[in-house]
Amino acid sequence: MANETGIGAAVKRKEDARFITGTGRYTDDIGAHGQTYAVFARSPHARAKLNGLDASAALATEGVVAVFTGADLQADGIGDLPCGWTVHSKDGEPMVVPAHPPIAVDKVNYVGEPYAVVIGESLEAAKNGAEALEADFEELPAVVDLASAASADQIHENVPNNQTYDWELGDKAATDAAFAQAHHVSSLEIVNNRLIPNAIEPRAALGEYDAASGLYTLHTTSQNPHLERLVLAAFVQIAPEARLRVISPDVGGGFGSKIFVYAEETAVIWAAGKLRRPVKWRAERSESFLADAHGRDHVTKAELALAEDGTFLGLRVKTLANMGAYLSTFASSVPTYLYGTLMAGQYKTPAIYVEVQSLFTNTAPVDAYRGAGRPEATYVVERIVETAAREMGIDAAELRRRNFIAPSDFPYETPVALTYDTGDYEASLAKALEHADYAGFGARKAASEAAGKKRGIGFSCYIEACGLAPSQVAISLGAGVGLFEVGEVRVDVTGSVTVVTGSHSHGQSHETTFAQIISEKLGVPFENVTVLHGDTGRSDYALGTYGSRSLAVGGSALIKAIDKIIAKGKKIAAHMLEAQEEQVDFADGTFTVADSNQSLTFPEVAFAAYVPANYPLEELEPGLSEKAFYDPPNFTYPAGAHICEVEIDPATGVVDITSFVAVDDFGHIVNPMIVEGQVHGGLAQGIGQALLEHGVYDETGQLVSGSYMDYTMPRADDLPSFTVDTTVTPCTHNPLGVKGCGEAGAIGSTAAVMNAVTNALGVASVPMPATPETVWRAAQA
Amino acid sequence: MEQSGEYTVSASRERVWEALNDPEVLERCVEGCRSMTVTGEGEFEAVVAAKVGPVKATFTAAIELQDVVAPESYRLQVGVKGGAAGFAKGSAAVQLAECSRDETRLTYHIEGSIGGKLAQIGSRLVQAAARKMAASFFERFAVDIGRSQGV
Amino acid sequence: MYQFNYHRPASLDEAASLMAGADDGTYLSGGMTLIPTLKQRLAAPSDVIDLGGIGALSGITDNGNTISVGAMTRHAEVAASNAIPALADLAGQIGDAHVRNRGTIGGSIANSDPAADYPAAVVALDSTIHTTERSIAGGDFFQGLFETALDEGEIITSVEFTKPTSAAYAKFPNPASRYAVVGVFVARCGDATCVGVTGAGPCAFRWSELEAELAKSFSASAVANAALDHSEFNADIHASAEFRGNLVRVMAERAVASLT
Amino acid sequence: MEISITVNGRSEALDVPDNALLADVLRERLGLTGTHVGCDTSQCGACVVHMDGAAVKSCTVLAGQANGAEVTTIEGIGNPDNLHPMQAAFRENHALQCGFCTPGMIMSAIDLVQKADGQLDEGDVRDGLEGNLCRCTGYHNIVKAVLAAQDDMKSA
Repeated sequence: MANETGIGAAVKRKEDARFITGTGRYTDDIGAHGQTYAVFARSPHARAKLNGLDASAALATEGVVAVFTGADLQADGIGDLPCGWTVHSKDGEPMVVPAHPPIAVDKVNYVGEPYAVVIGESLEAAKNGAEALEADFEELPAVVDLASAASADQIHENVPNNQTYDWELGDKAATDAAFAQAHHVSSLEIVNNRLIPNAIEPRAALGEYDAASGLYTLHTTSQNPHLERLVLAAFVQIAPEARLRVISPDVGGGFGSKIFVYAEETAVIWAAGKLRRPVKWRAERSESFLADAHGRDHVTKAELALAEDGTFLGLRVKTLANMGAYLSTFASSVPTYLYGTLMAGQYKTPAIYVEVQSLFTNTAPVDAYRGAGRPEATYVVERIVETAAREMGIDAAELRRRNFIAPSDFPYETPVALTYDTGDYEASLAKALEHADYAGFGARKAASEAAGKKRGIGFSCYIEACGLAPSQVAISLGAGVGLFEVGEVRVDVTGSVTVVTGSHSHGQSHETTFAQIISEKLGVPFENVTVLHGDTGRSDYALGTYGSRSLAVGGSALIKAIDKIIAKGKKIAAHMLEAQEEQVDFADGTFTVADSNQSLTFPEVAFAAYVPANYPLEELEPGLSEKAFYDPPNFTYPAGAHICEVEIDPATGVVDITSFVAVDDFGHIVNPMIVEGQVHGGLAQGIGQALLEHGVYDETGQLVSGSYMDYTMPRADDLPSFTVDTTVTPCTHNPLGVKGCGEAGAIGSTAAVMNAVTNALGVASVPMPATPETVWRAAQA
Repeated sequence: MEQSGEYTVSASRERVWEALNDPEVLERCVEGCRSMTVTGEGEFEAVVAAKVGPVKATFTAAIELQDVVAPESYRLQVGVKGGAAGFAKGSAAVQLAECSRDETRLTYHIEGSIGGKLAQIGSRLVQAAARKMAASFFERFAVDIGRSQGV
Repeated sequence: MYQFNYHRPASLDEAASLMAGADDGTYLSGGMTLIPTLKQRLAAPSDVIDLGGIGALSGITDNGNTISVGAMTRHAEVAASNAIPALADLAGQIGDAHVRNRGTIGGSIANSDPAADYPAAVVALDSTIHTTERSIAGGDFFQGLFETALDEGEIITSVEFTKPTSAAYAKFPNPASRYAVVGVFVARCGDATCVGVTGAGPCAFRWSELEAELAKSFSASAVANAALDHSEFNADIHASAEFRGNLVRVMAERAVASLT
Repeated sequence: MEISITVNGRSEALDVPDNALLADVLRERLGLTGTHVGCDTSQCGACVVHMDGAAVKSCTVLAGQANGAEVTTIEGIGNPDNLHPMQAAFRENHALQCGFCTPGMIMSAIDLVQKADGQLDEGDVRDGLEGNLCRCTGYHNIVKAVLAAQDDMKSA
């Protein structure tokens, strides 16, 4: 009998009970007795010297408790916000890192950078105080344009040419040689637009300090509270980890933007200690736009060399990546190891050379946003492949097929440092073509044309490296932290189970899927499993949620802990049943002795472990609680085929997505309902990037798309219903055979949409996002 | 944001030039101007209550006359601080050409930018609002000087 | 928000006297523009005078040849009405459902946002704005960017629209805010056709060149013959002046086509 | 300023500042934190509640404007043992992930269905939800849930 709440079942979510009744508990829903309110004074200038700050009027404002400046934090020994991944330039030198004080000290470098924090008895008082601050700014010319940033004014004293590093990957000589013998070379200039993550819950923090114990507690909207704690302890130096507890309660979406350690929670927890009063901060959306780390923002030139039959010979990519004004927590890794390493895509391109120059500008810091590097890589590869197909007159699906890495090629070592373990790209594409009715496209196009519309179809066969880990690989490439995960299974006396995981759920549904794994493996009723996460006071150190890693790494750690529980349970059962340990089997929640009718239920064994009357105490500790750390040997490689069909109204430039098909290979799936949901959400963000979303700074560095009045979020009426399907090649190296599904939608879809738009218009490229005016202009040409 | 315009003013070029340097005239011609104080040679400070739809804020503007070529041209450099609303800065290059003894052609070219909250949430209105303010100033100026000439 | 005194008068007289007595008062109708502005601290009125308590200002009356829409009538109510279908259609395209449940016709018109929808209908239909002081012809009401013929303290009480023979509104919404990038209202009143355009200029205006062409031949193809100077049109990150010019034409074509 | 409002069937007399917003009164004075605040320009819809039978953005309603009104929040439409059909449909169709937009989305959807008299198709639902942003679901399952709830609400 299949377990109806086990692995593979579309179990309804445990989380929903509270969310649909309004009883979720997000950071801003939590208050502390006697709390004060923090408001950050933010620079209105993109670049300026801060020659002075007169806080006297602010301090005299009714209800203002304190005003703290960057100098106050420095005087208290508060350190800079670090970047956790050291990338080396071509010449072997480590990246150049500018100082990044949480609160600006004598200069500001982007609009929205905090230069003081005002604490008030009420939010209104703190706002009044912030307005009463008199800052003496001396404006300097802002560096905004990425393409010319290297030759613009130097933003940071220690960073010549505004360049943090000039990185390369791949074999330049071999790639040049490949191009020398090419029959055809396609080239493309690409701008990957800046995105603003916009989790619907704005960031928030509540800092508390208990003078009696010296313990700091920070409630905040973090995807990885342990990382937050580590940085606050080791770099910012608030307090040792043991006196610092970070809790991420319900978090309303992250998409990467809540991985990072920001100025605000740093200042809030510090101020709570300073004032010995709780301090609360919640971003207004206008602040989120300015001060959350943004995503993407590349300028790229890509060239693909092909043989006469369409075989890929070489790929050359040169990218400028915008870091914004400072290096955010993982910013350096995004356009390098999460980007350049994916340039092989699903293809056997033998020679690849990637160069990335990462530059500072006077804009908000740019860091990982859903997909992080892999959407950018997919966009480059899949746009240039589609371009080559069109230029060579080869069907776009066929050209891909000719170059796919075949199932027999695995494990496959790419020229850009990855070893793919498994996959079947042809299978996904075939299924997608069928769903998309590719054969019927011509007739649909003709019908559109008859109605004065332009119809196009576009493909994207993406691959990603996720399940982020393995630690040793990441550390050898510059990561400053390990990337393992922890899983703990606490079997209760009565046999119910509490799982504690270091992964954090902010939409991903860990409370459900992790309970399914327990239900499947231990036979414990689904409703008797509780999953705890998001609290450094509860779980061991682990790295949290990003890079589609929760199930592949955190779930695998859980499996290892479950294995330990079963092993110990067998020992206990063997003792109780007076059998040899090797004779005991465990399945469907029951320990049985082979070739006998003797058995014990899982709760019976658990009870015996905690009430050890009949128990081998001399050999075995009492209790039934195990944890395991898991560090995988390789990344996982989800891949898939996305096909987008659009119809364009050439009179207005409006692009209508008439169908979107995504066929993904995530390996084994624990909960297909949840996986589909993850894909839907990713697709919406990828489509949003292609057609709607754009973080726009004007030439003086003002963010002019700084609210929902101008930043176009995908809405229900902007999107179609999606056709989503899967193929399965199980991951070969983790115990669940899972690959991760959180980012795939955002990674694959953007290129498919833009390939469809350019196909419809019959042009080589259209700037992204393909807004109505952009498309209208292209349609006029 | 850039913008140009042209007015024919019924006054001699000398008279127009004088008016363009007269803080009292400037005060009358800036909509919502509460005060215009001379702070130095060719420098003024204006307090302006500006209203664009529901947005209503009192700004302090520092005005400086640069590149003065009497009575032909100058550049009016303006820096505006608007507290919570943000800031604005810009310059208006103004040129006067004699059409006849009592008619002068005034041309202006404005460059400006805004920052802070206004830029962040009001970008859709910036160009239209700037156009309106510039037009309002030069229209009032033309009328004012006409009136003072008894036209 | 800064602090202010909130008032909810029960009559127009009381509202006017509250306004007269306030240092810097502002009327509040639906609040869809004013409240976000206050939240951003972009205005600091001493007194907010909520017209929501004056029952007489709400509701739609069919007078036969005309309809009167009370100033405090919500967009949703107009959208659900049927006396002038094109007006209902326009109201149903304003903002989103929640904006339509709160926003009012009087508030929208008094604000004269360049991208508001109602002004296109006010200038295209034969309309009269009734206020506490007088009646103003719809064509004279909008005077510029956020500028109307209203005097300080004057309150719109109702908007009266003459029923057209037929009419249509075509809108190109701003993809982010759902304001009108461009909206064109075409109204046929007997032989005459009036075309109101919103979103393109500092305030709504009549496109008289198109009206003349449509008088010659009422067809979508007439749009191409009508002169339109877009050089001074609004421009922002969503649409340049040139693109707005194109959209005015396309929306006009679509509105006319739907009436032929 | 004294106001009296009926929230989820319970009348409340409150002394609030003149510049208080309905959303803040609900969250901070009445502890009804299911109503969320996700933006400051009245677009995201996380704060939607029903006021006198219509869905409104409670972050854009002054407390004074709600004086005398009947307000229903997400906490007032059902509980885990007795879910509103819309709540049940959201769960059944996996129409939520992080849950932050969900209360506003559900309140909007209920108003949409109630006003539509059971006639909504997919396009109507998509149009009708344009005032509610969701960053997680891509709306696909929300649309499914609302259509399913429409049937359930008809038969209920």
